[in-house]
Amino acid sequence: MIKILLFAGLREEAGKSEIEIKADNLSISGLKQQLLETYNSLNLNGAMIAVNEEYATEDTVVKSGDVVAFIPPVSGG
Amino acid sequence: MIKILLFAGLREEAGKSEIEIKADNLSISGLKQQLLETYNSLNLNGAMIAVNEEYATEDTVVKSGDVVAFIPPVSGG
Amino acid sequence: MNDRYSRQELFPGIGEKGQEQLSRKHVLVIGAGALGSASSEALVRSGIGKLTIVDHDYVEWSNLQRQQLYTEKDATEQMPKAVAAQNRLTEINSPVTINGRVMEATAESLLPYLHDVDLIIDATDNFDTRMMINDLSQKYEIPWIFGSCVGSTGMSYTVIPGKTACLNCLLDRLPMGGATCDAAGIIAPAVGMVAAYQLTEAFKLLVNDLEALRGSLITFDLWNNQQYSMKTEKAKKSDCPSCGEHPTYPYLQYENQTKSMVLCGRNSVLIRSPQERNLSELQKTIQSLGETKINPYLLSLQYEGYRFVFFKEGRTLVHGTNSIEEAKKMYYKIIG
Amino acid sequence: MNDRYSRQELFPGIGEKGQEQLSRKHVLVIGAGALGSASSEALVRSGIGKLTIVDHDYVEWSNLQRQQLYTEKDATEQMPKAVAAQNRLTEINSPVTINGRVMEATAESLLPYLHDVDLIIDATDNFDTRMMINDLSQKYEIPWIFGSCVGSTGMSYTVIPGKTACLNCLLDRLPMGGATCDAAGIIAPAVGMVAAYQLTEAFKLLVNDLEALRGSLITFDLWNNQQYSMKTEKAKKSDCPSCGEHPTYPYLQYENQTKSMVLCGRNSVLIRSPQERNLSELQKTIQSLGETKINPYLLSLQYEGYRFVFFKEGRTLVHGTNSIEEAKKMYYKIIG
Repeated sequence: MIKILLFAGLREEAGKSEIEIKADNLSISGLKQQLLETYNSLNLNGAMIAVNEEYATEDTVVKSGDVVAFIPPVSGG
Repeated sequence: MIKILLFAGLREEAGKSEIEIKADNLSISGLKQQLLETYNSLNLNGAMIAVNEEYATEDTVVKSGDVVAFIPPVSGG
Repeated sequence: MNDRYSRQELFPGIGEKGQEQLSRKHVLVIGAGALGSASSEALVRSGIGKLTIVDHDYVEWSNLQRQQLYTEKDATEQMPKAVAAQNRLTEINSPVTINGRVMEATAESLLPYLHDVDLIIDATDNFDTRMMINDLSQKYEIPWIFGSCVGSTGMSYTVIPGKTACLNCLLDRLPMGGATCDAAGIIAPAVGMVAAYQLTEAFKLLVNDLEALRGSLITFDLWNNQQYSMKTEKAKKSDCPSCGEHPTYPYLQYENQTKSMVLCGRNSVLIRSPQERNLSELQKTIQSLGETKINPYLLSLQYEGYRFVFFKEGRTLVHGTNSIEEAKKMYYKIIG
Repeated sequence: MNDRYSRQELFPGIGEKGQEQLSRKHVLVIGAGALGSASSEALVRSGIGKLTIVDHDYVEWSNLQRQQLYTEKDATEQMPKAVAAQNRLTEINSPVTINGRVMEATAESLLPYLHDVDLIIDATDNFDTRMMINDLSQKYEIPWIFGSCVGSTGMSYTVIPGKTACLNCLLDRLPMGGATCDAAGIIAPAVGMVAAYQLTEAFKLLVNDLEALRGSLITFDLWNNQQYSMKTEKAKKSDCPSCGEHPTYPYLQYENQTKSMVLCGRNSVLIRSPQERNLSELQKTIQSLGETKINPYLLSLQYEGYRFVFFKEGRTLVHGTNSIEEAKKMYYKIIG
């Protein structure tokens, strides 16, 4: 299981802040595809990605037990 | 190993925010005694106690892998 | 003026309905220091219906570093905080009903204000008063939000009578905070952080979004990048003297007996008297002792290394000592 | 007045030495909205030596809910934020040198202020400007602290040239924040929380306690009780066009081309012209079109459902549209 944390606008779009996906040894871009199969309205592009609280990219490979966060930048001030 | 988190004044007294103690199946009061053997100036009385982010008391038994936090109430405002 | 709250109404957690609810709520803020400044300003800006803010102190220069309602003018004039706060808050949002009350927060002094209070915000600097608030909250079934800060650290917790554990459940004994408070000082962002936590919980309660409540005690240390949250479901005690099955409200009783107290981190003693004072008469009596300053609310005197501040309604602050005995001795020496 | 900073000096992270350091520092705050109000007030209260605060906007009623430097009077008089901020900040701490500058923050307009700036605080509301700040920070080796908030959420990150990853490393593309910003509104505690994070990092930098720095991007959602911290060591890119081995500072170039922009969540378009204006002459020309209001800094006009605000130094705000084309059309209709 990979745990996915959603913040700000993504949390609202999904209607929840946490999602679990059955997967292992998967790139972030692969994970995004799986995620969009269920949550097709999620706008993941432009969101920062963290795996286990470290900066990650589309190429980063995640394993079962990892926690992936998608953090859309907010712009107000 | 039991991980101990110290906050506010306790952090200053110990000079660090995290301490690890080799122990298992130990009450909080027992853990306090062990801790005071090394850090004898720590004023643990009056601090709130949490185990794995849940409220705990002197009687709570902790196991290896647990995280114990001592939170001294601060009073300013 | 019509879109004054538009940004808040756009936020789904509040919305137009929540804004309308806010406009009918009465919040009691106890203390007009750092936390009280921050909370009362944000609540007034947000358009609550009525704010009562209670404080017995006056503005000093050392407050200005973190108490956002006050200016140099307030410090120069030694304005009572509750008066200076009311003035500034009225400039900020004149339609809000703002009651600044220059008085010590005691069970007796607060009672007349409680009948229509929806929420109490703790902005005090001592646990004596917090425990009293905790008992009042239970007895009169008014939620309250604990907040405190020292150095770069702080904590907050929301108490809802009949639902959550209360502060007396969480604390085995009355904390003795003197040492830390004297030693650690305070930086403004620690204040801002506690106020942010208190205010968010306040908004949730005021718009009745109880599901969104945090349900835990939060604590942090900004300088050391620590953050911690403690769930409190297991903390509620059925035999708690404040919120248990047979409450005795011990701190309402205790409160009645306290007649003087050391003020944490202030090197000061507070002495209470039930007697109102004629300040200008008192000034005549004591002006030979040292330099005096007077305004409609208080009279101050420099004398033998102490500074005395006499308030009209009977309190006296003795600066320059942490000893109640010493303070009382000097006090009686002057007042006779 | 002597113990004005006593509570800050008592805090070990600052101390008397840190206080002395603060008194010699110059901080540039870009934006005098919600975050800029909170940061600049706390910095001025803390006794920094010099503050420059830059903003091109004026105070509106909808700002008062969260922008702590401003009052109803400022909104009534449509005071430029940089002027209203300077006035209030001077009342708060008169010995601090405070430069309020009514101008748009561009690479060119900021350049004259950078030579003695120790730190830049981001209090803008768009990523165009943040990326420009990010490039300026790298080019002139000045640390900056990113901060942003929407709804009950916010984020902050500290960029130190030559050390940390920069904002361009963290973001693959320029975020398009319009939708969220329009939809989500904002509550005051989200502002307070971001400001608390920015200010703590600011103090650490200003007193040179680099070890205490957070070293991560922080994000939170107060209403939904979320908190998250992302380490950024792995984010630094050697080929980053802003902070890499061969920087081209792309947003300093891009900036030069932008001549008008939609203001996020404001239903407004900003049009820039290099031309200074004589406002009273302009008023005479356009007063037949609709109701006008004038003060020394700006002239406003209600016309066909739009509101135009002409600033003396050449900018124009067109309220009532999100379309640059539409705004320009109406603008040229009036200005000719």
